[in-house]
Amino acid sequence: MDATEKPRVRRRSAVEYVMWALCVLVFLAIAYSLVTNPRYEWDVVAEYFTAETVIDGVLLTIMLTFVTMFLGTVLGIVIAVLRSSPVMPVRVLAGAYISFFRGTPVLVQLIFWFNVAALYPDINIGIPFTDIGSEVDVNALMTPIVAATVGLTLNQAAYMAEIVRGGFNSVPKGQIESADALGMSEWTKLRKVIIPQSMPTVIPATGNQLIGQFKETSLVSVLGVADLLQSVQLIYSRTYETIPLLIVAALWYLVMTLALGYPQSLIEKHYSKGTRAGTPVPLEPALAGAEEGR
Amino acid sequence: MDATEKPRVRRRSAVEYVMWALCVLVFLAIAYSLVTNPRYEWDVVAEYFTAETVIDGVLLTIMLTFVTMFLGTVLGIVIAVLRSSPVMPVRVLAGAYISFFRGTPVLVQLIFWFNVAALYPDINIGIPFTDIGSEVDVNALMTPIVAATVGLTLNQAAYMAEIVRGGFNSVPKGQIESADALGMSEWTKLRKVIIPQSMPTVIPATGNQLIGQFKETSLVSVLGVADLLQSVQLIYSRTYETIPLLIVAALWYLVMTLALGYPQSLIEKHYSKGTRAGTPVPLEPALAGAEEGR
Amino acid sequence: MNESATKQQPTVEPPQAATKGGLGTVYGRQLVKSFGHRTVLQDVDLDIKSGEICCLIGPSGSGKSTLLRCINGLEKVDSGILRVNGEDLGYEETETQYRPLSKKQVAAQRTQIGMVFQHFNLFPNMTALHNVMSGLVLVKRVKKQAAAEHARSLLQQVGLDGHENHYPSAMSGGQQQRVAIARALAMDPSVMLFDEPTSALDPELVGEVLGVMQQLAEKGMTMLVATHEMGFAREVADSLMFMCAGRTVEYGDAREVLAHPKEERTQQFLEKVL
Amino acid sequence: MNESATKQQPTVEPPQAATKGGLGTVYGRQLVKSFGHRTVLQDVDLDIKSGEICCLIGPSGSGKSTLLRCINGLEKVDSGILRVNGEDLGYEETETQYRPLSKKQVAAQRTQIGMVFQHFNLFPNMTALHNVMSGLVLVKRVKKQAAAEHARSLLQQVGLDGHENHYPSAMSGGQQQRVAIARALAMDPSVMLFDEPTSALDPELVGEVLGVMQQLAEKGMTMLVATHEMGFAREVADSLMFMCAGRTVEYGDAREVLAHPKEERTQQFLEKVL
Amino acid sequence: DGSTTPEQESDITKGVEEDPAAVKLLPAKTKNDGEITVAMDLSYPPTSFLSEEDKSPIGYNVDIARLLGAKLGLEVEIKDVSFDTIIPGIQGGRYDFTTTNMTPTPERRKVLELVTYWNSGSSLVTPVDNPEGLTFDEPESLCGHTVAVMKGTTQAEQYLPSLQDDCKKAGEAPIDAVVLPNVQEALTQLSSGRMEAVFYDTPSLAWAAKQQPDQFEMQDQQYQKETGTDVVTFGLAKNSPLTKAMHAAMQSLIDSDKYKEALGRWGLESGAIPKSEILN
Ligand SMILES: Nc1ncnc2c1ncn2[C@@H]1O[C@H](COP(=O)(O)OP(=O)(O)OP(=O)(O)O)[C@@H](O)[C@H]1O
Ligand SMILES: Nc1ncnc2c1ncn2[C@@H]1O[C@H](COP(=O)(O)OP(=O)(O)OP(=O)(O)O)[C@@H](O)[C@H]1O
Ligand SMILES: [Mg+2]
Ligand SMILES: [Mg+2]
Repeated sequence: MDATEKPRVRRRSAVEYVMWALCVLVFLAIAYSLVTNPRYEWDVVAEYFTAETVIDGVLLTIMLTFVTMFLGTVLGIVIAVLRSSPVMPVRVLAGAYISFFRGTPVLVQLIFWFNVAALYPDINIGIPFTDIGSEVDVNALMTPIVAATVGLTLNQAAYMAEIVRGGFNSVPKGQIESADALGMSEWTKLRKVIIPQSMPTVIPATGNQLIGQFKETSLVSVLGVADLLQSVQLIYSRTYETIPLLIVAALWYLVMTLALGYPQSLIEKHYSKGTRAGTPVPLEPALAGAEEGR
Repeated sequence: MDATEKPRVRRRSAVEYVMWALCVLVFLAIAYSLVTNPRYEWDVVAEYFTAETVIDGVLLTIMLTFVTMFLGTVLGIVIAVLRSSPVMPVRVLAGAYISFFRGTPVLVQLIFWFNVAALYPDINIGIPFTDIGSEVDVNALMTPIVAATVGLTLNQAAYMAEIVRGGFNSVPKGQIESADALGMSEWTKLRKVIIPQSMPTVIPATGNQLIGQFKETSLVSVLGVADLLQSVQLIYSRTYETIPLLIVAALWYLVMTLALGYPQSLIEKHYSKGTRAGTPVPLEPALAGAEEGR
Repeated sequence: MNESATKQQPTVEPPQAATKGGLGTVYGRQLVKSFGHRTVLQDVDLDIKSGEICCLIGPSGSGKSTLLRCINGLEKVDSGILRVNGEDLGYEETETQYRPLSKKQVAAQRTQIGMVFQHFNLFPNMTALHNVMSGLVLVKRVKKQAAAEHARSLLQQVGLDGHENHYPSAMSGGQQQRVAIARALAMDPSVMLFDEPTSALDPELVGEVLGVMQQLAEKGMTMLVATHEMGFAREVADSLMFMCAGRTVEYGDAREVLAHPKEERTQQFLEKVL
Repeated sequence: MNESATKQQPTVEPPQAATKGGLGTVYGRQLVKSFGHRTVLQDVDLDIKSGEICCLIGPSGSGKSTLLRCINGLEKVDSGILRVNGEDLGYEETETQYRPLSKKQVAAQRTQIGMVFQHFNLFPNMTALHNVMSGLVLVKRVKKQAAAEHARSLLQQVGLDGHENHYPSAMSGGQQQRVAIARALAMDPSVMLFDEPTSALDPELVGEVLGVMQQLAEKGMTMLVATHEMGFAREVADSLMFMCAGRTVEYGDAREVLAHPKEERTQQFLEKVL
Repeated sequence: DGSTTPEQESDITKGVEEDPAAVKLLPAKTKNDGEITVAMDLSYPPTSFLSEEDKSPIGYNVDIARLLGAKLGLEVEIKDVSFDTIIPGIQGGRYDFTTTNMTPTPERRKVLELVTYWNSGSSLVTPVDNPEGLTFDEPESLCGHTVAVMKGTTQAEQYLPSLQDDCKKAGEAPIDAVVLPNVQEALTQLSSGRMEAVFYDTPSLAWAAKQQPDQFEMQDQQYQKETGTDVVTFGLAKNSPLTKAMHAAMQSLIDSDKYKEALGRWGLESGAIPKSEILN
């Protein structure tokens, strides 16, 4: 056989086979244990998985998560931009915002917003130093849902601001100079150069945040809003079937998280257009990498 | 005056002065309201701020946070590397790990680990298919602190893996090629090229995570471990002084968070050596930027 | 390799008297720029007419790129007068000082100044076509269709038809450089700054790009070109500035300087040309 | 600008018979490389002796960089034989196929192959000195002190004394390029691949770098140089390969090809040189 | 499965008449509004929880709140919130009162107006068959064992220290007490073998044992408290204008049959008290 015609094969090393075996084994072991162990009470899990209160809780969790995540991200981008403003006091204010809202527990923030009336029984909305304006019944304004939305959004914004700042850090200086040289306005530059290019680093962290938020929303139970976790807790506080009901919650969270995985990978792919072949990080050299297990 | 000798001034625009005024105003308003509103009960806050149980809670929180964060980060890096392995089953396993541990609430995970005995009353540790090995008393092994550490670490690792992956994404391909061309081993490349260069994007997100972890540790209260939040809750469930005691907790969290800010900025500075002037993101063009308020 | 500053520089007279000038002019007096303690430009004078092609040559590290970056406002000069297109760049002069312009004003000035970077700096997330269109659509607010048409014709001019939909990462060095040139040309600025625009090009392409540049010059576009290709300088330049360690060593008619360099440093440099 | 593939290429005979060769040799037969549907290298043959300097010239996008990247294993060829330093690169030949080597083996092969990238790719988080030291300390496990000494002397050779502690971002294009050259030289490989090593250098430096390269060649280092500088090719090259659209058009003794190109495409290209 | 009888879910306020003396004590504003709000944590069966059928709040505390409303001729709006927000909510005027099982301690009296309304007991629940033989018949049987108590409860704050004293006196090892945030978690740990007993309010434990009879066993003997310390109160804001009226309504309730009926249908007959008091 002529040497030039010999095919270049992709070697599946022993390591790869071992890993496959391990992979299958782990899944089998987990599946076996889940199925055979009666303590998981799968019948109870099945019974409550689609119970009406649970579904209501799921919907509320999804709604709250997306609303607060959306608002929080928008606010977070604004704060990240302000955080790198050339004007010192703006930077200071943005920094203080981030420190404060990241620094205090969400639980405390939620309780604070909900009970703002305990501290400020009547707030005047109006034009200062004039008589125009009216007293507002704070308790009527701050319904549990409003308080939850405000609290979670403000908190989320602080975290997102830091993530976005990290993304901005990853945009090469040459890109910004290029945009400046074309005479782009700050806004255009942000929208068309900085944000798209920081996406590959921002998305994984945002995914974390979004998934975290799914669970963070469970804190709203202190306001008497029944999200997913709270609704299963209400059930098991009555029936004491704690573990199967926690499994119901865990399964729902898992479903929601996995459902997010697909759009996330699509977005990641979209924004990694233009990096060679659009593949994930080539940690490995092209040559040795694709061939061999570690 | 000769035109070449005229100084080039830094203009403080009206915007900048307005912002300074606003800045001072906001701080004053907050300070005033804090001092004058009796409902904050600062005397109670002061009384409990250094109470022994609170301090114990603070210490436990710090200890748990740092231990789990450290272990979680190390494990997270490993998983991020495996996640971009060329060997498919390894990728799948790492991906499943991330999905699972991010996807289920930490509360559920903690309860699971702590009560693993309810599901698996006696686990055999030993060599399969032989008689060698011994039954382990799972409850004796899984002390609350062990369960908390295991649960929080495994969870943290999943989040850190995604953050680290985002950081890896931000390292330009040319850098990896450069390292390959020098013949660096995978390990050296990771340690000396990829990790240092992904730091500027990883640090802000990790800061988020660390601060989040401070508060996440409060979930360990379900295991009967009294962290900071749990210790103030213990007090106010006895005395009903909810708001001042939540302020005690919030202040402590704030102190811990702010204490982290300084080392974080140092680390950021360290790793941004070599980017021009080591300054934060030059969102602004050098010329117009440094001069003028937005 | 002599990079150390040659301290006693003879005073160099710019070839033309100082004016405020109009569109397409660049006027500089005693420009100084330092990074920390390192002085990178020292008393540089410039005087470029509309439609003139001026080549900047000089050893590596002599400050050519920095000078071009100053003229585009990417770096700001520490002192001296710098007027591009007849306006003080980034500042307005008052009786006693220079006050910086607002960001909007600076951006407006910049649309009249094009720049091709030494490292190209193409937007990696845009195809070749979109890179070229970016300035037109995002800054000049040209309709997408018209911009695409114009961009296509520019890419054709630099020999890149068929590469419109490729991302920069899938292009060779020379291809990227030509996209960068087309992107800057698309804005149709009055003053173009080229930082080694042909460093990645093969001799054939150098000829073609040079042709494009000459055409533009005939249409009245002013060009400043930092380059190491003496052949290039000889063929196209009207004036030529030889820089060394941040100072102007010789500045005058291009063919004149190349043929009969007055300063010893210039002679020494030109001797080495292959 | 003719970039479209010239389909009927005459068969080009490599100047020397095929051998397994030893340290310092590069041997290629019918190398093919494509990205998706785009074939970038087509039936390229190579035959480089130990200590030979071979120049790759050709229009932009003809595949010079890609060929060098293949020789370093950064891209893998789709088919053909590729032996560097006498070993099959990245693969071992069995009776019926090529089986990939382990990562360790590939890394070991690479320490014998140096590369200077078209875009330099310096490590931005390391100073010039540490960039040059990186290979020695991290790969060859040389003691830090000895490595620093060696690196310092290399930086001096390329005219960068005094720049040891500067970060790449604070260096001019030419300075960065010289650091990249020093970094590759520090590894003392048997085969060096240069991708336009002088594109950012001024004529003086081109001369000096060329001097460094000739010295190395005399010491027996093999070099493949992709370049657009015909002067450079004429001065230093032993052999010369003219590529176009991924194919070898002409390959032979450098002075011979430059003086009397046989192929029409080569003549046409060389005519354009300024 | 947490099921309740239809009788337990029926409206207890049927047939209750306004008490004019109590109504007279109401402030005019409340009379006009015709409504009061009560906050409670609806995860504590059988005193306050959600019905399985229509998710409406049910339980003894819910009944009492409704009955108080009926006595005063007011609508009662029930808000389900966690303990953490109840007190700030009352202080901020969001809620008028709370019927959570609050025991009056001197510290708590400083924060809220407390009105006594029934007597809870404290019991012990163990795994089935009570393998360790833990019982309040001999309090020393608990010494050296792991027992869960809930944070902030009287059991944790008052009874446990006195039990520890008993152990000390008897020269036995102290009780290994674990403080947990809620009874559900305590029972989970009981079933995983981590806890040997849970020490908590009798009604709650009785409910749990009824739900999971193959796991938990209720010990019949209640903790022998000194009289008066286990009284349960409902809370209002300090100096609330409603206190007097609510107290009067409560006393009028105690004097009627409805009080016994309410206790009775949740199996809490033994908790009746003869007289309601305002503690401050
Ligand atoms: N940001 C910076 N901080 C410090 N020094 C800098 C910076 N940028 C450039 N320099 C220094 O300024 C000098 C001039 O750099 P410049 O890039 O202008 O040179 P150049 O003439 O373009 O050289 P080349 O021909 O190599 O591109 C160099 O010595 C360089 O090290
Ligand atoms: N990753 C890639 N994906 C697709 N096409 C690619 C990729 N890399 C290079 N090419 C194409 O391969 C061809 C050869 O590229 P290469 O970089 O080897 O050219 P070159 O000879 O080095 O050109 P130059 O002199 O401009 O540097 C070009 O047409 C380029 O568009
Ligand atoms: Mg330069
Ligand atoms: Mg190339």
